[in-house]
Amino acid sequence: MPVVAKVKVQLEDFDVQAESHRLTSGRRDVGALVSFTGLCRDEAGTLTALELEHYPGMAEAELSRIAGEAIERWPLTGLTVIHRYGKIPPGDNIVLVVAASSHRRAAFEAADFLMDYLKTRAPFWKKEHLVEGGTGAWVEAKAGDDKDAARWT
Amino acid sequence: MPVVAKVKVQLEDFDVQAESHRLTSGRRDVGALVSFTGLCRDEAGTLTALELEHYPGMAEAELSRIAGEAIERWPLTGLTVIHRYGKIPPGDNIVLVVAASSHRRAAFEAADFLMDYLKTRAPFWKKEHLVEGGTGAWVEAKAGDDKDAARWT
Amino acid sequence: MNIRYFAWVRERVGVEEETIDLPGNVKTVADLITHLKGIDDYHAAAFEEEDAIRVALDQVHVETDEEIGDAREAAFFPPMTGG
Amino acid sequence: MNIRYFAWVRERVGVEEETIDLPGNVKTVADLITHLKGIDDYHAAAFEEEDAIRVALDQVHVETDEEIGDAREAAFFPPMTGG
Repeated sequence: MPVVAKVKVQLEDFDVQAESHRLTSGRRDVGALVSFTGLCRDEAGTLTALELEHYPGMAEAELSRIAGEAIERWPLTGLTVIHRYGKIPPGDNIVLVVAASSHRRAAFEAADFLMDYLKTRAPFWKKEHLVEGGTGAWVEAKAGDDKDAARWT
Repeated sequence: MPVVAKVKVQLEDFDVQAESHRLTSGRRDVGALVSFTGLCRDEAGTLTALELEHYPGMAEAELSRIAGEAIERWPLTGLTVIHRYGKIPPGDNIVLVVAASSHRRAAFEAADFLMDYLKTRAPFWKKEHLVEGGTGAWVEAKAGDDKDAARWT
Repeated sequence: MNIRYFAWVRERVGVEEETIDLPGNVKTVADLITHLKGIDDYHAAAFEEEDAIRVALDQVHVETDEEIGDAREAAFFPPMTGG
Repeated sequence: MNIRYFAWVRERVGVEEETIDLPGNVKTVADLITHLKGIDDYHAAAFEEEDAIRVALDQVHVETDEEIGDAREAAFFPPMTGG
């Protein structure tokens, strides 16, 4: 049976445990589960939050396209991608990828690929909200992100 | 402050959620959390369980050495390794690695490295318990595991 | 045609979304950008750093030499920073 | 010296652990294996495929050319299959 990824774009937090359980429960063919959680980071202590703007419709569509490509490239038994939008304070979750497979290499590579592609292709943008004085700058894309994505081509 | 890995060798199951939470809770410097869960797999439907034998003392020591090497090689903010022993039925958890870092590449690579090294260096051995008739063969090491481990040297 | 803007492109243009009539000489995304820049100073400022703008037609990434064809929606935005 | 066996090496030898006195000519792990093989048929069978045996001295992996030195415990086992 072909694997269909679960893709969600949502305001509320996600439950890593529940999402992992959904991909393994009642199965005997999952040998490896890799989950990636991306969190809002603020080492300098200058942020009250990152505000994530997204392109409704295209965000879901593009994440589904990337997830579909992962499913074509690796023998996965399950795949889940959840990306939040809205105001997210430091320490809170932003994005979740869970990849399940019989073998660990496939699960690792699929999750890694998904994050690299998501970074450069999924229509989300981060704006800083500052401790001192309202909104700050839009977070700039990093050249390293394009390089990371290019590893898979 | 230098990061010290949490390493456990235990009979009981682990709680991925609790272990993840321990590495992120109350912090603002964790941008990426990668968790790997290895499960008992049985696609053929011939197993009642895998029995994991280990070398008490050396298992903990060797996992700590591998975890220490990961901490030296990647800028991690936290690292947890838990390996179970005893009889583990298909679908149940065997091993957990959780790597936290400011950046996703470090978290992915450290978790991947840890699993590769653990497979070839941590003193655990799997024996099959069969649906039809008692104990079966010892699981054989795969040449691919040595190849995977050699990627990091 | 429905035009959408996101992030700082949206802030510079000053609207999230607008509907425009495409003149007959607008065939490609690049033509559309040239047309949009002529609307007013806000649009001109938004598209000033043209290399920094990404485009989607009907919610699929395209390059600026893409023909607009039957697309009903074009979106303009900076390089993405999700994840 | 304390000797420990794991997995199928343990099953073939028939004990998990034993204490042996090292003869003076046993300097390296390879010497120790030769000595152990001479104990009885079970030990001989356990070490038959010598290339398939891994060794730890005081809970640290070593090669068979390693000097035993002051090590108090040697362990013999097949390639590991954890994870």
